[in-house]
Amino acid sequence: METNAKMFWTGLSPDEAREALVNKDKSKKDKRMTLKEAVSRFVKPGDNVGIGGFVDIRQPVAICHEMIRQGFKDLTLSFQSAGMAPELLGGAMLVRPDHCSIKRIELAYWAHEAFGLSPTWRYLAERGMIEFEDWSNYNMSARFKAGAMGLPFIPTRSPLGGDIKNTSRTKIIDCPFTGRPIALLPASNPNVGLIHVQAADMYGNCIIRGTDATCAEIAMASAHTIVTCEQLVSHELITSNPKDVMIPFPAVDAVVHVPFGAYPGACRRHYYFNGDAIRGFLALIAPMVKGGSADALKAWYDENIFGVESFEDYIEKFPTKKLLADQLAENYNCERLA
Amino acid sequence: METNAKMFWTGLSPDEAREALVNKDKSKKDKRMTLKEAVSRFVKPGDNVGIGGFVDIRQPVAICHEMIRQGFKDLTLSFQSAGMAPELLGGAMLVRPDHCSIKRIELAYWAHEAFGLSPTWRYLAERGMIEFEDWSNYNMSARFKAGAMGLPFIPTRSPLGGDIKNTSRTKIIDCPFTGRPIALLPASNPNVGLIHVQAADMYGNCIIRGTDATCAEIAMASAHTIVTCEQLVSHELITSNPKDVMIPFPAVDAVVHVPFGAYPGACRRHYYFNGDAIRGFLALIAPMVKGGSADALKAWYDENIFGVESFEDYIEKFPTKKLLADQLAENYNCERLA
Amino acid sequence: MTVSTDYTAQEIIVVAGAKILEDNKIVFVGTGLPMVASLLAILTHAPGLIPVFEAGAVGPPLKRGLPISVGDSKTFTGASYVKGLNGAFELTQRGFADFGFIGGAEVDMYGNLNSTMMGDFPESYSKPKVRLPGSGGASDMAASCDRTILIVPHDKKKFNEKLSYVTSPGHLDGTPGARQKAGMQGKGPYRVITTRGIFDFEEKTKRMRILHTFPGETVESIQANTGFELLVAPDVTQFAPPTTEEVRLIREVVDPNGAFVKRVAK
Amino acid sequence: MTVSTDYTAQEIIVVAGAKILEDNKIVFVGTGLPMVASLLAILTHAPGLIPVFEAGAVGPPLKRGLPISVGDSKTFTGASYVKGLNGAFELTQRGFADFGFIGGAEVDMYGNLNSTMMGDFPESYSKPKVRLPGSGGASDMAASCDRTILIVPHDKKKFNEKLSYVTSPGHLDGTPGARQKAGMQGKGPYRVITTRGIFDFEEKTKRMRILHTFPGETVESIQANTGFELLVAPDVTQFAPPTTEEVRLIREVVDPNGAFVKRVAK
Repeated sequence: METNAKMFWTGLSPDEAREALVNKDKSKKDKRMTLKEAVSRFVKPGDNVGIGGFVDIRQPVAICHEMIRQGFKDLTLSFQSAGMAPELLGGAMLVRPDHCSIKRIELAYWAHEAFGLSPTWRYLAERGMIEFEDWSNYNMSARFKAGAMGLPFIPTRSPLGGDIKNTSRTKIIDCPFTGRPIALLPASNPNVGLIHVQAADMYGNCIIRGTDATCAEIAMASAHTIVTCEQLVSHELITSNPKDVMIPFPAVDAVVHVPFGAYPGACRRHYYFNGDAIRGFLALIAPMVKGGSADALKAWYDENIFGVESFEDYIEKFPTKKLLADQLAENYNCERLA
Repeated sequence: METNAKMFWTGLSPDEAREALVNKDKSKKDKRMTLKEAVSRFVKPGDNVGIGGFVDIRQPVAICHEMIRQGFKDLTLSFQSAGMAPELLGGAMLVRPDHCSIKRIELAYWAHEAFGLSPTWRYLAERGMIEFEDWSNYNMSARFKAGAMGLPFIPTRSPLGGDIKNTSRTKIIDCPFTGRPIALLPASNPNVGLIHVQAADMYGNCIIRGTDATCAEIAMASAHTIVTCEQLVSHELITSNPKDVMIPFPAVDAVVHVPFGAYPGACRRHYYFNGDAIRGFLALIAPMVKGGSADALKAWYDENIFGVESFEDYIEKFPTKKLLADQLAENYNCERLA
Repeated sequence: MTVSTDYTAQEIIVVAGAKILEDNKIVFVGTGLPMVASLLAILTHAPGLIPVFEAGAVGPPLKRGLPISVGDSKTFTGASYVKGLNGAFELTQRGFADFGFIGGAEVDMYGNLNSTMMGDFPESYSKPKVRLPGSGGASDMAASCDRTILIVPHDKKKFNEKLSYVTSPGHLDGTPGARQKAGMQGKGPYRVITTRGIFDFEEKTKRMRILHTFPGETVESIQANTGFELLVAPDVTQFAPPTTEEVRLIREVVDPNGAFVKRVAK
Repeated sequence: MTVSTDYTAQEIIVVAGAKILEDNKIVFVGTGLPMVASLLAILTHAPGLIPVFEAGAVGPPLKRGLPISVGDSKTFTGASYVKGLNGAFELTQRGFADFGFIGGAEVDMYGNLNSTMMGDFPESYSKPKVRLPGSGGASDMAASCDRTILIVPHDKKKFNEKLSYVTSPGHLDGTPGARQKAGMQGKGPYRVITTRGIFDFEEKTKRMRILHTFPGETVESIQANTGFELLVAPDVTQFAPPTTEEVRLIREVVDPNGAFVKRVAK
């Protein structure tokens, strides 16, 4: 066996993850609470935080706002491809390092596709301010899946041949059945998963529309999961077609009703991207990569996060016309009668 | 590494399975055909046959009838828990060994839960007439999943500790991340998968209601897949909620519309078990375990399979009243307006 | 509550099984009597019990009555999650199942179960004396649920020193940490319910121990019908016979068609 | 058909990409120009093309126009299958994707791609000169699609002998069977489309080879802008410039908002 890196676990080890779940109260109880309560109860200094969604789709934006307001310390962020969630968390570290700090990132991609690169990623990485471990989208998804399956690792092909296997904790073995090399990836079991979904009931059963991304895997792998939802609906409605439920209630610890909870990113059936807001936010950070001032960015955080009580207050700042336009754009993608 | 058994592949090896799929025409074309054509084109002597459904639920009963009519030779059957499908195929071997023969079975369970044990399984095994390899439900499901994922193996916990690991091709390794033992199961890539579903379109997109069992995994793992469906519907209807599609069209080779295709087993939303017919069939075989005559069983095959042209003729033999009663019973389980 | 005078052996098993299940826990339910016991528990002291069936249903309310298969349509209606077998077993392997509730044809003193074959092993594995159905999901539950509850008909020939085949591993050879060393998860067998009594496993030796005798049985009568030496708990008590209400529930509500609980007087 | 006289570098890339895609094949589409090229192919010669997007959509008709993310809502409407990332990548690993269509910031003569970092490796991996977004799904497509099509802006500094980081492996070091020996699947890089021409890989050496020059380029001008020695196909031809109709389709139908195809004249 070829060992590329010394093994260590970020988040929970497989045995710890098992133990945490065995000891957890998994009963069907009312898990509704405020975002304030959810974040303060379930996000701790030093946590490995699994981030749901994909790039700027269904990212847990509202949860990130609340984390920033409360402050966070020494987090490890784990995700496949993300946009606004790490951008907001990382940007907060740029303007308030005393209040918000990321220690490490395990990721496949951090940028915004059509909306551009991530200046925060460049800033933090090029200045050596954080640890990171590169993986691919499938690698990170499979690592969460291994965590969700209660396995210490999962075999995959795709770190083979390139440098990802050399800069990560991948181990290559000769397949005992075929003799050919195969990669083994260590499971990821975050301390807490952050997930935004279209609909949930009070127990935490979640319906996801469009891509499931890796949300179910993150929720099942994590010791705790915070869910925000566009619609909080009855248990009877959620379970009227049980196969629509993508995350079952025992995997969820907090359910918070937050309309526009992934905004200015997109959420299928609810709203399309507000590209202007995404680009506008990135433009505040971009000059900093080349040594520019943090003032504009600081002002943004003061106005939109530190200066408000809740995510609802942030959404309030958008013109209703714009919110409706983004809802209309999504209705064009995905036409439905109300 | 502890090696419990010499490795060999039944069905396709992982590399052969990959090659078969790469070379296959995966285009979106009309795959409707008769059951006769589907079976004669895609089931070959010596094939490893993956059987869908679970115990007596959504078993590919109509496909098995047609296979028996056409005859089959030296098959390997692969399934997790099955009832009527192997019972019919195995029973055919008891009455017409020249025409129908099973060489090997890879399985977790062969019986009928509330309807009783399988006399054919006892007959064949206790007389040493077939090879077999015991696995568990999760083991077989995970083996199909590994095949569907394009992996040579998948790690699991559950053959550990017992004798399944000793009588199967399981390999135990020390996990390179934790040092604790973990089992590796070889992928299963059948030559052909037999699947019955609630609804399909002409391209092979399939909707499954109730348990997916391991049907998607078998279809994705197999070199070819035959699908029978209760309802053959338009592509537009099938894809109106894409997340209901459990098997995508490129994994399917033949689509056949066969109402009651899993009968006398059950099919969610369509019909509940005809327990009398299942028990009645088993009662024809049970005396043979203790040396009784095959005459009654032979007569059953002559009347219901060899003596008819098609599965529709077999269904025709049931009183309409009984078919309606079984539909009504299912409507009670799963109430819906038409 | 009136004590039943005509309950059957299967009925007292079902009542015992139901009582062992704790409210608000997740129980992975095997086919047969475990399904009857779980439904009885839901209808009596454990309305918050969350059943999981291996074909894929998680937490169904079972409003349409007793499933006759673990893949029965009745298990899906109103469930909180339905995938397939991989989905159910993956969440169990992850640690979601507090209890696994399984049956077997043969058991040893460490709670290892056989549901594969009777005969010499490994010599006659390929041509066994009696071929049983096979593991189904039992070995998966045994390896990955936090604790397992076993149901075995109590017969000297089926309570053996050595099993023909270990399908569903329990406490293995009883040595400390044996399950962990083998790579398994969970605490292993918690209770055994037979036609004669209820058993647990002594903490240190992991050997089967009489906890409760069923009416009509004594420690001695049970030992006489067991093929290995049983330990005896310091405070063995008699398990109360089922009440008429419990028997009525089983016969009229839970399993009115006798799918699993046969109508044979004791 | 009239030849366009004002097409941009990105537009000719898109047209070339579309033409390389074969009708009725399954193409795993990376974000950016590959999405534009695939949609153009569907609207022209390849109506039966089956796009797969890594966030989960298989075979969507894309009736609502160009997605601006591979997880865009537009990719799900009318799709034949939608799970999540694991679902999409598992079917690719299995062999369902005939083509993978990916981009990168740096490429070598064997079609290995870098989209991770610029700088010394491994010394400055943790503090790179320029940090790029990372693999995304590109390395997965590279390892598991049957053949890959690469899009790279053609610049001497980005066509290098040695990459800063191999994110998406191509023909590795070009030795026979290198991909198979590494445990990978698929035939590897099939075509490279740049701002200057179209390239394939010579059968034996697996080295990048000029196949077609774009209008205004010659074998010499391309070599002059490449940081390694290119092979030259025996029958290099000029790639026809986009037609006015193709350019119109790109500007008015496929990417009317300029999400990926920027409105900069060549």
